[in-house]
Amino acid sequence: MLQAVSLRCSRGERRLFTDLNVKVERGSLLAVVGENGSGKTSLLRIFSSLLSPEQGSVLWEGQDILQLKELYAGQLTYIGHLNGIKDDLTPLENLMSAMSLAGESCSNNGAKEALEAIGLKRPIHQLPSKVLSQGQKRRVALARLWLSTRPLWLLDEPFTSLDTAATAVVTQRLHTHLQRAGLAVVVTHQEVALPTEIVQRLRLTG
Amino acid sequence: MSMDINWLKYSSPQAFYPLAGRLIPWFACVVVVLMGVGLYMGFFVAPTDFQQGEAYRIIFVHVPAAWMSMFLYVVMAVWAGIGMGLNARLSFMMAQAIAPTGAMFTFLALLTGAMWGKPTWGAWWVWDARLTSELILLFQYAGVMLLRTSIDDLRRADRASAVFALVGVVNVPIIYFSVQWWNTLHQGASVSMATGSKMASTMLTAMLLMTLAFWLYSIAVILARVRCIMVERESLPVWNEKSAVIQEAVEAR
Amino acid sequence: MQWSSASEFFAMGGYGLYVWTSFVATALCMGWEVLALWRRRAATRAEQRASLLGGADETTA
Amino acid sequence: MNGSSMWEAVSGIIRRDLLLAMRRRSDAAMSVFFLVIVVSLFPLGVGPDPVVLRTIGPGVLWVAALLACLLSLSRVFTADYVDGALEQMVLVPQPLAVLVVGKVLAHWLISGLPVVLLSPLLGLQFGLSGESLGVLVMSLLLGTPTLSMIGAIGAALVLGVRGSGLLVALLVLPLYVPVLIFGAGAVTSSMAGIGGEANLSLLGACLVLSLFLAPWATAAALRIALE
Repeated sequence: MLQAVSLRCSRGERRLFTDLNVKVERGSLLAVVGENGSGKTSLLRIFSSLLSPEQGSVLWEGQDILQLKELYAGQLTYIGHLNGIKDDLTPLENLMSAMSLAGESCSNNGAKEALEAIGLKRPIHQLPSKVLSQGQKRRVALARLWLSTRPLWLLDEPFTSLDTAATAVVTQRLHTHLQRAGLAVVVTHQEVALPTEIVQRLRLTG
Repeated sequence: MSMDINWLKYSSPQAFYPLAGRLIPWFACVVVVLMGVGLYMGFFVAPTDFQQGEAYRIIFVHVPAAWMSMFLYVVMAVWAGIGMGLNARLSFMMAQAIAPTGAMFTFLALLTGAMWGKPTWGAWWVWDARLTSELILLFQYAGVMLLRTSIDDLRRADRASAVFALVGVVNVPIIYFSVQWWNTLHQGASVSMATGSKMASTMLTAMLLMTLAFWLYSIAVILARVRCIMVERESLPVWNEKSAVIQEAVEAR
Repeated sequence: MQWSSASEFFAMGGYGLYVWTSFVATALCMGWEVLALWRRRAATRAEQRASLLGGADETTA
Repeated sequence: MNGSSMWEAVSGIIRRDLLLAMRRRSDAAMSVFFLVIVVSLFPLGVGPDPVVLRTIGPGVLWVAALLACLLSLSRVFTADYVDGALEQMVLVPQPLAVLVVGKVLAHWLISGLPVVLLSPLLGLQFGLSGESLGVLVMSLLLGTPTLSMIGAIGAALVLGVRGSGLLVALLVLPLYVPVLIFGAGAVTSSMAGIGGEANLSLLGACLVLSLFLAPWATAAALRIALE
């Protein structure tokens, strides 16, 4: 269970949110919505422990994530609005090096299957990533979700520059993750097409 | 009154701001008195040095400036460390307030050192361990301040300059040692700053008085600067209802 | 007292240039620092007062 | 979080960075070219007198190596910072300081080691004897990793900051002074017949110290840069 307790966050002079409390249970998804600049990404970064809140704390299974440190990092998969893709590496190399860095090494075949699952055909796997389109690069980043065994997923605008087919595939993958008692926090300006009883919406007003 | 004063209370900017404001005039008065006495002793009581003649009188500003330059760097690093450890805004503001004064004393130590070196050693500059470390110290002060001004986000500026200040504190002793080592290798340039002559007690007294004056001057100036920084940063007029500013404002109406 | 005249005092046994440059430079630096801080404080106060009076106007209006 | 998965993460970083360097060989070649050009400029500036060249040789070679290291510093983290790979690195279930060591080691293999390997050739231009050449290589072998370690702190501090190229030089050069003194000193003393062992062991001490301290400072700086 992921819990935010009276979080406060400012960027520069601007107060983004104060006294924010929210709880995400296993098997459910938190959709963070709001206008640009309302602090959605900041909230996700606080959840990921990249950003420390001005006040308040984030608890994972009842323990402060800033105390858990690397143990907490071992529980989550974070995909920010930057893809973390190296232009000079192929999609396959990118995916495999990202997984081995995260401590979840995968086989060559496993990585290929993940890339295929998100709709990147085999010939593309061997091209340098710099020739890919934005949507294809996003898919390479999101392919990690098919290999991740972590319970908590933190996704920043995962559907950006994805076509409808890919959006549906990713949504389906999210659904499977939740059904296996996973949790997810998704920052999005689109509706997440999942059953309403497992989706909790948090609107930030800025 | 028990000794159980709540020191933590003063660690909040709201309580610190008026306290610092009350302390500054006192420090300023003591500085004026100490400097007056110190200069009088330095120029009129302390005797002429039999080796260096009157040129030695430069130590009454040189040594205090050099001591303060190093001492202030350590103090700045300590505040930076406290800021990093406790995530305390006031500590970072203190570190920020110390840097310009420390840099000024470092510059003065180098300048007065050159003024002293020319008549005694015959050269404005020698690559002596103390001079070199002092020069590097100036670069580090400059680095701390430049790093701060190049980062727009205040929180990041605070923390990044704190990390650099802490790294620098390890560096300066290593440089001192390494230059000393290097100088023993190059026998020719070996110059020792120790004059060898025994210091008259009046000389020592004058020097210590000047050091104390410089120290209190630093405290006063740093407190004044930290007050300015607080107002600039928080950009709010709500420090304390009793604050003089509000009274002034009311009177002005 | 070791100085018999003011000119002897300013000559500093021939080292006057070095000694006085040091002392004057120190005095100038300190004076400049105090002056700069004084101005900075005046600026912050003016800003504070402006925002205070602005706030007061709103409440009395 | 055991030793083997830690090693896996570190070796993964090193492999990836080496692979990236292989794909962009010009980057790695740049610091070597820089070194050669700077070192070749000195004889043209001070004249071809072999006695003068031999005297200034150790210092020139070391300063040039130091500048070459400095020049390549911006490459340590910038690309990862821009494309988001750095965020992923921070969110790895391993201590960030350990990953920093891997990152810096990879950087040294790409831009430090070529400098070390090329140095004897450049030493010949300055008329260094065989034994001094050996000491030069040894001193660079111990010194350049220290330069990379220290430089990583500066590189992490200025990530995403305007004017970062100049700023990193201002921050890092004062920290390079001891390494320069011991490194050039080792070669000079071997030429004077005193033997460079004392200076070399001091360089080794610097390397050990920087290995223990710099990764923590760099990790802190990276976290600050990413906030």
